[in-house]
Amino acid sequence: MVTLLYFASLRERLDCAREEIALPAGTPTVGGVVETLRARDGRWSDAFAPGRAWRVAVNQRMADLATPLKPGDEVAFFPPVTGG
Amino acid sequence: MVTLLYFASLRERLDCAREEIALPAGTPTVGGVVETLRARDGRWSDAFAPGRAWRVAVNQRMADLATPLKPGDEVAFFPPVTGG
Amino acid sequence: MARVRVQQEPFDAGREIAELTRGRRDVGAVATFVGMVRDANEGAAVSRMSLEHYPGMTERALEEICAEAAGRWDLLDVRVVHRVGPLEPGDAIVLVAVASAHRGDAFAACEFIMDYLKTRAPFWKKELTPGGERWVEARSSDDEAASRWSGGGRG
Amino acid sequence: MARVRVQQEPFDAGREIAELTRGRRDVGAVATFVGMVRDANEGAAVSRMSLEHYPGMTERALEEICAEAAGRWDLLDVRVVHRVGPLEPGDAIVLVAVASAHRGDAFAACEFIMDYLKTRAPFWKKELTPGGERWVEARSSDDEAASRWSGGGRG
Repeated sequence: MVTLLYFASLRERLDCAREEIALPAGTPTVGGVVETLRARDGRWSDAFAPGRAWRVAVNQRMADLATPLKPGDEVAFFPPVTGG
Repeated sequence: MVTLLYFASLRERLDCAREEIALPAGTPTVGGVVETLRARDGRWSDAFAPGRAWRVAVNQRMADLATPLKPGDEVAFFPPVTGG
Repeated sequence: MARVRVQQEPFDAGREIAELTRGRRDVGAVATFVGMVRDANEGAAVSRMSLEHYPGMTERALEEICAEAAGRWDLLDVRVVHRVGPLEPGDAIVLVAVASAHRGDAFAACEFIMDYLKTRAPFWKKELTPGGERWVEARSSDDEAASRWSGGGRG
Repeated sequence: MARVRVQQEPFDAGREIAELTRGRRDVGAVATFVGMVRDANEGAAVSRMSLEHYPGMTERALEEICAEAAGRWDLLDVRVVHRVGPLEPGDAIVLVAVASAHRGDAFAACEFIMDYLKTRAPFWKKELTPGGERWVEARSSDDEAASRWSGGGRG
């Protein structure tokens, strides 16, 4: 299992702040998780459609589709940041 | 007459903070005043020798040798500034 | 070296600067940036704002940005304070203060930290405008500002 | 727009920043620089310092530097405070604070004002070192820093 977190506009659009999902089969990566999310209903496939601007962090560090995952990882999805 | 002011290391070296002198003859400029000062004893000719780093302001604005002078002007000589 | 805080409460810029330099005699320059909420953004009036963040990652990201600045310039100390929660126009959002022996290092590091914070630290702003609430969109100008630094040294 | 002061007394950086932004809702960025007396300079220990200036010209030069900055960048307000008289290591010498809608303008103008102040405002430092009193020599690095701006915009 990995923990998925969603922040800001992405959390509101998906109406989900946090969930646990099974690790994708094979060599699990962020890309595998994104495929799982895209396979869900329209809200989810829209939010993660290719070309959409979102960012991902694994265990609180910026990551990308190729970042490998292991059980217990915290994977966070969020829009481009706007602090400061 | 014009008022000459000296600041910082130049004031100490010349042992003079302020004096009044007659305007140089002809079309008076800062350069004419500097010639007058260079004609004085060694302390003065040293301080204003060619190649010495000094700055001049006329009526509290940065000036140079070509700046024209009129009666009553305030001409200040000082070393390169070191504030901030 | 860096001290990083995320908090709801207002901060006192003068106190942050004073604490950065207290008892020190080797600091020649302190460059400070304070970011504030404006009453207008992207052509709309802004009456309120709220700032969300990713607790844990925020602090880590800010620490890493400060560490990267300390690796690029000669710094004596760094302080970053970022507020979250509800804010109003005129409120201060963020403070970055950098102490160094010389002003070039302090200015460059302060601007670098702000540019990187704007693109790498997980904060998100939501504004209340006459048209309702809206999430602030990231600006490409912020990406460009951050990319200035990728060649190393000043852009 | 600019407010310029030359004084013997210490200043409070937080208060200067607060006064620059009090009641305003259009300020998005305040960049502040504070210069301080270090306990070492040019390889010698410094135990005391005194700052001489040219009363009248000093204020005028600072006002002109601020006006030039306001002509180059979009600024909302500027404050410059410079101390004169006796100072000790750890004391603040100068404060430059710039308020703008956006951080790029605030940072650039603050650094520009400091660079120009260092080469154009009539202040002179005298240090007390173990070898006695000495006038601080102007640095060519300060001339170079100021000359960065002569092409207009950022160097």
